[in-house]
Amino acid sequence: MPKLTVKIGSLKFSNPTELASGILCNGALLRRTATEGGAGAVVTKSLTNERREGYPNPTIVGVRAGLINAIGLSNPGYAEFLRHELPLAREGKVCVMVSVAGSDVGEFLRISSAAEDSGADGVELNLSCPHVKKRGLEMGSDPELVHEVVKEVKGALKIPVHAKFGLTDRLTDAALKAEGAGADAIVAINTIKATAIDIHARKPVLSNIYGGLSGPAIHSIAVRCVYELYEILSIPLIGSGGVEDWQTAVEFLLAGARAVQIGSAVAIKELNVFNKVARGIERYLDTCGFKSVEEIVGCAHG
Amino acid sequence: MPKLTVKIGSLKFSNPTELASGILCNGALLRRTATEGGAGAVVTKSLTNERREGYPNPTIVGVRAGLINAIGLSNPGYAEFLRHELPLAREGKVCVMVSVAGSDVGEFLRISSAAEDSGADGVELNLSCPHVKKRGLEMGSDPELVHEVVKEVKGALKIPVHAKFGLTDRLTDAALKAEGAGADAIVAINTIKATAIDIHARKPVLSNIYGGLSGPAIHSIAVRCVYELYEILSIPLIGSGGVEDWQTAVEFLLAGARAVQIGSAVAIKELNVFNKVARGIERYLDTCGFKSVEEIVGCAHG
Amino acid sequence: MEEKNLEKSSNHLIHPDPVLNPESSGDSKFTHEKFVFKPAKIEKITVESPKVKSFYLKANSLDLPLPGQFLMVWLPGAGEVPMSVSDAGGGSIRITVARTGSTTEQIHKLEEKGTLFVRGPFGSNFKLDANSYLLVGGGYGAAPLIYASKVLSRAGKKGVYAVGAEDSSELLFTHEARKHGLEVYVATENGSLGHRGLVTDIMNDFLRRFKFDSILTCGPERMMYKVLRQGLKLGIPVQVSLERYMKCGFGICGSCVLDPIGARVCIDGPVFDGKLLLKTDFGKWKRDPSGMRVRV
Amino acid sequence: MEEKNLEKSSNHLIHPDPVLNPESSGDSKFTHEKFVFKPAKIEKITVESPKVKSFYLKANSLDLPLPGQFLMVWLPGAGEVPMSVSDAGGGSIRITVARTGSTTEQIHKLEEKGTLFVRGPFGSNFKLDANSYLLVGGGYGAAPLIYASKVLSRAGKKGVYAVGAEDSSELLFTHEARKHGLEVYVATENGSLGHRGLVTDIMNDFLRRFKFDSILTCGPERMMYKVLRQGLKLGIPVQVSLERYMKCGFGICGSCVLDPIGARVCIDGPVFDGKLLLKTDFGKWKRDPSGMRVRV
Ligand SMILES: Cc1cc2nc3c(=O)[nH]c(=O)nc-3n(C[C@H](O)[C@H](O)[C@H](O)COP(=O)(O)OP(=O)(O)OC[C@H]3O[C@@H](n4cnc5c(N)ncnc54)[C@H](O)[C@@H]3O)c2cc1C
Ligand SMILES: Cc1cc2nc3c(=O)[nH]c(=O)nc-3n(C[C@H](O)[C@H](O)[C@H](O)COP(=O)(O)OP(=O)(O)OC[C@H]3O[C@@H](n4cnc5c(N)ncnc54)[C@H](O)[C@@H]3O)c2cc1C
Ligand SMILES: Cc1cc2nc3c(=O)[nH]c(=O)nc-3n(C[C@H](O)[C@H](O)[C@H](O)COP(=O)(O)O)c2cc1C
Ligand SMILES: Cc1cc2nc3c(=O)[nH]c(=O)nc-3n(C[C@H](O)[C@H](O)[C@H](O)COP(=O)(O)O)c2cc1C
Ligand code: FES
Ligand code: FES
Repeated sequence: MPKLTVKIGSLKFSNPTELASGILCNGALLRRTATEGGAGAVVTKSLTNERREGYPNPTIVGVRAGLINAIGLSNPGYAEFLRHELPLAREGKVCVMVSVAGSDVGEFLRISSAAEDSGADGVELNLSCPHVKKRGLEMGSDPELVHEVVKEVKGALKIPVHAKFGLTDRLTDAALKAEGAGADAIVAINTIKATAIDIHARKPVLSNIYGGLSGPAIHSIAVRCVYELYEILSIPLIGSGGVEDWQTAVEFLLAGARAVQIGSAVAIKELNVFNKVARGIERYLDTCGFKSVEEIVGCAHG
Repeated sequence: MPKLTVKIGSLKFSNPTELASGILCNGALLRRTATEGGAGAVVTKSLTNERREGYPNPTIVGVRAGLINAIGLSNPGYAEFLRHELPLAREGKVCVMVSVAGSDVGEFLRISSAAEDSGADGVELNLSCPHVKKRGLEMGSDPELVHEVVKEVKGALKIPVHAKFGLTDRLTDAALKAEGAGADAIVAINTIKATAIDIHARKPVLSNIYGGLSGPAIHSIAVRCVYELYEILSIPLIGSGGVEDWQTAVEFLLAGARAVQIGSAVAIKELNVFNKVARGIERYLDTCGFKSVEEIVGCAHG
Repeated sequence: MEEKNLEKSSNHLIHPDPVLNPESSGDSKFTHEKFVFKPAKIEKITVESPKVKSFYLKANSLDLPLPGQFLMVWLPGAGEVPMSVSDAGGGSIRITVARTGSTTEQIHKLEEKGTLFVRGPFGSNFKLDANSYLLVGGGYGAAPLIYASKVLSRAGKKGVYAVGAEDSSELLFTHEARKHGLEVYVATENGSLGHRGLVTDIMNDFLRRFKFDSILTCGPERMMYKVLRQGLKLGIPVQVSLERYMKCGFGICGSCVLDPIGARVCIDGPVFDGKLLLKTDFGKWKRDPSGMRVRV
Repeated sequence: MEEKNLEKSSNHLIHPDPVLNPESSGDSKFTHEKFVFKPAKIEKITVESPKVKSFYLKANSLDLPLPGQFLMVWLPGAGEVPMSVSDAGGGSIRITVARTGSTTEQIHKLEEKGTLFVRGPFGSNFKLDANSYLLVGGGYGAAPLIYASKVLSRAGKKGVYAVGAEDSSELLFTHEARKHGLEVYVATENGSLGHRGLVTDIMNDFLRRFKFDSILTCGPERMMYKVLRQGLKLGIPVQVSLERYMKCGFGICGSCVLDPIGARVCIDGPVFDGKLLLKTDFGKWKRDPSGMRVRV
């Protein structure tokens, strides 16, 4: 059978599916996503210095082929999370990436270092939350700031650092800067800012009005971003956006991703969607005569 | 029955549905969209100085809840179009907006003036095609350039000028500049740059690789843009993106649009989708006790 | 029960009828449509107690909820909260709302012909295939139990309905339970009706007098913990309906997690097999909206 | 026919059977899925003439095309072109491709077991409810006609199949037409077989000798124009299968417009009622890929 493991820099994912940040946001569920769901790696909820309750309900709503969420980066604060949740997550025996959502370089640095000290396999810098001010897209769309954050964090850490971007005009610039500053991989893309209005209530559904669109609706936009980034970067890419089945995962791989994140599909499919996607990729590789995932990464180019 | 006509500045649309630019791209079909389809206004294909064949096929492909197209602004050149197609389009007896895709201020100005001279009811400046270099998003995401283009065109024309934007980080800035320069309405949004890869062919489907995503997939992003623009602008807004039925149209109206464009739905529904949407809006207004479309414009705010 | 098989085993609690519950098999549980709110006209409001009102919602476009399942209920401007279904049928769904804070207070202000916005039904349901039932409720926990009692009585099954409250005015659905043919026992903390004290005090009493195959319980977590202990001591399976802070209600956010097994109360629950709960923080820890662990 | 009613009247040409053609009623014609290419394995290739090959495609996941409908056929790297279906059934669809330029040349280089990517079927189809048919084809225009002849013969109907070409080696499907029980007449420009000259020359001949209820034609536009004129002169309804430059194939881009009525050849056609065409630029003007009007 074809080889499903993939190397993202020095990290080895047991298969190319990774739980996306913010989904199933605590240690026990991260473990379960690995052991029972079959994820090849998991990312934690994005952590901040302080405890955050997030926005009041409704915080998430369905739309055509997608979800819009404005959870608002709720988390118990990084210290609490790293103490209580990370150890549970690590019992899943796959790479655990700790997602960090700082509002300045110092916050990114503090949380990332603490994550390393607590045994994280790597950190994922969330440079892209579309519905939280100061922690979001403003950051990822400012290539200089991206450079500074990645450089500082890289300088302080031994474990790999992934930079996660959203959809911005300056995505390629920012990703180049992240690569230049030493990022080990780029994750693209986060959710896209969106709004749902209930026509009977005549009000926005989310308490925060704006949220981030995820799911199949954004898939072809995310594939485009990965395709563009693959043309200019040398570090590994991880695709995020609308993976629901092996077909959408393979599309990302062909566009240039070495792994794919799965988020919203957890609401639509059983938890073993990771397993299903991985098995589907395996069958695809086998049928087409490939021996490993790596052989098809970026295959759609040139 | 509630009043379906809407005023977009000095223009009167017979109902709030407008055929989006680039769909059914010639005079006879524009007329038919009005007479048979029931559109309240129509926009022509975006015109350029010279004749353009556009990209080779495939130029359009379906994805989950959407289409990606890279037609490539094919058109016979503005002079030919204004001579042969515009007169036919005007037989539809609804407002005909001529869409203009210049690559510099001069081209915008020349085509817009010619459109006025040929009897267009207004022009729509396409500042946002995501898959044609120099005529696209680069323009709409540069507020200063937007200001210049709109100002020059406004200075030379008596008929109304609409500015159509795509999804960019600087949408609100650019739209404010357009308003400042005298734009009579803002259309939001154009398609979003995307790519589809065929996993069996292991190639991008579109000959141009990149195209623009339209349809339900982008609806909640477009609604967000309209909602944001309504908060800061005073000129009328026209929503574009994913309208397929009266519900999605009403969502735009509540977000702040005075009219909606319909594009991709023409591939999914019969031509009378305009009629159906208009009748649906009418029923909605009636059931909820409103007397006109205008009463619900922006209703979801505050 | 192996924790590895939680996904499968929790499905045991989901109604296996593919018509009633199309999500129970296959690999798509839901479509995105299911997470869109639907307007539900309030057809009737009944006052159940000084603090509790029932709302009969016209909800033809929803799937028929099963006893134990819940809806996410949104009142624009006031918030969204999970609410158990306390009756359903004929295109109408009843929820029973205790006024406990800001959102429920706004809901209580609604009048007939008003509108609530709902999505669901979500979650697992009570398994009702035993023969004789003890239903133990506390406070608004009576809501899912009374719906279960209706289904039980229609199936010709017998049962005892035991509820507790502070004051007799707050005892819910005793009349309706009798109508369903259940024997009713009550306990009030102030002694205004029935046993003075907690409903768990009188449990041993029935457990001695009747032979139950199954216990269903819903109410304050500490109460349910006692019910579970007592039931299991006598070897009677207990199904427990849990409550947790819920952001999504459909299994994606993780805020309703039951540690350390990682069950999601919104989708693996809210109804759990009691034995499973003994391996968990049930009765001890829950999580606040930030995900911080707090004492029950 | 009123131009206002084009949308409705063109539906007459679409097969009314909702099983074969679910698009024929309701207000959704298509879903976005329909515009996704599906891989179709080439099961068999037959050489029909020096310039023409037929490809038998395994296409189980496509709807069954009706005679007159076409597919959009994509060969990655080589382009995408519309192709009529020349036979269909048993999970297999045949297209018949003339080598006329770069894309078709690449297609001709494919071998059995190779793959084409297709979407469709799109467009209107021949109405086959008359009794006796004259089929007039020119060049690869024989493709949709031969599929029609199969359906006609299965329905026990009679017909004449008349085709023309430069040279006898380029006459398509004469054998197959005979197999379908049609009488076959041919014309070659170089006189190598049958009548020396154009197929339209011999038409008056049959029209005098047989009584036809219906004429179907497909081929070069100027040929079809003559067929239409001659048919209508005798009061026989003519169905014409048109060809235009197509970007989308499913009715959104407008590039295939038939002026001045604004019919879209890809969706209102390609099969049109001949009377309607007399009100159009048929035989005179078409459009190039930029949308510029050019002489036929
Ligand atoms: C599965 C389930 C079924 C339930 N069934 C019922 C029932 O049938 N009848 C009944 O009266 N109550 C029921 N509840 C409890 C009910 O959801 C809470 O009592 C209610 O949310 C309290 O809201 P409040 O604003 O009135 O009170 P507060 O305690 O003041 O709430 C403060 C804030 O927290 C939010 N909030 C509080 N609890 C929750 C929660 N569990 N999940 C999400 N948001 C919350 C509120 O919207 C508000 O914004 C159920 C809870 C769950 C989890
Ligand atoms: C409804 C319909 C049914 C057809 N059925 C058949 C058939 O059964 N057999 C057959 O051999 N031919 C058929 N054709 C014609 C066929 O599509 C063209 O001959 C073919 O596209 C020529 O492509 P080429 O590259 O080989 O030639 P060229 O003429 O060199 O084409 C140049 C370029 O234009 C494109 N192109 C040319 N014509 C068209 C067109 N009509 N639409 C879109 N793109 C085009 C080609 O892809 C290429 O990129 C049909 C056409 C239509 C509209
Ligand atoms: C409920 C929810 C919460 C999320 N929280 C975070 C977060 O905390 N940090 C982050 O980087 N991305 C977050 N995301 C984005 C996802 O990680 C992912 O990038 C995005 O949803 C696109 O993938 P999908 O289409 O598979 O969901 C969240 C998404 C959802 C739906
Ligand atoms: C085939 C196609 C061609 C288009 N051509 C143009 C164009 O020439 N100029 C333009 O401004 N927008 C063009 N658009 C964008 C549409 O006008 C519209 O803004 C967009 O499709 C979103 O609306 P929809 O979701 O209703 O399709 C095109 C869209 C499609 C699908
Ligand atoms: S409430 Fe979100 S997973 Fe349960
Ligand atoms: S080919 Fe696009 S409308 Fe016909």
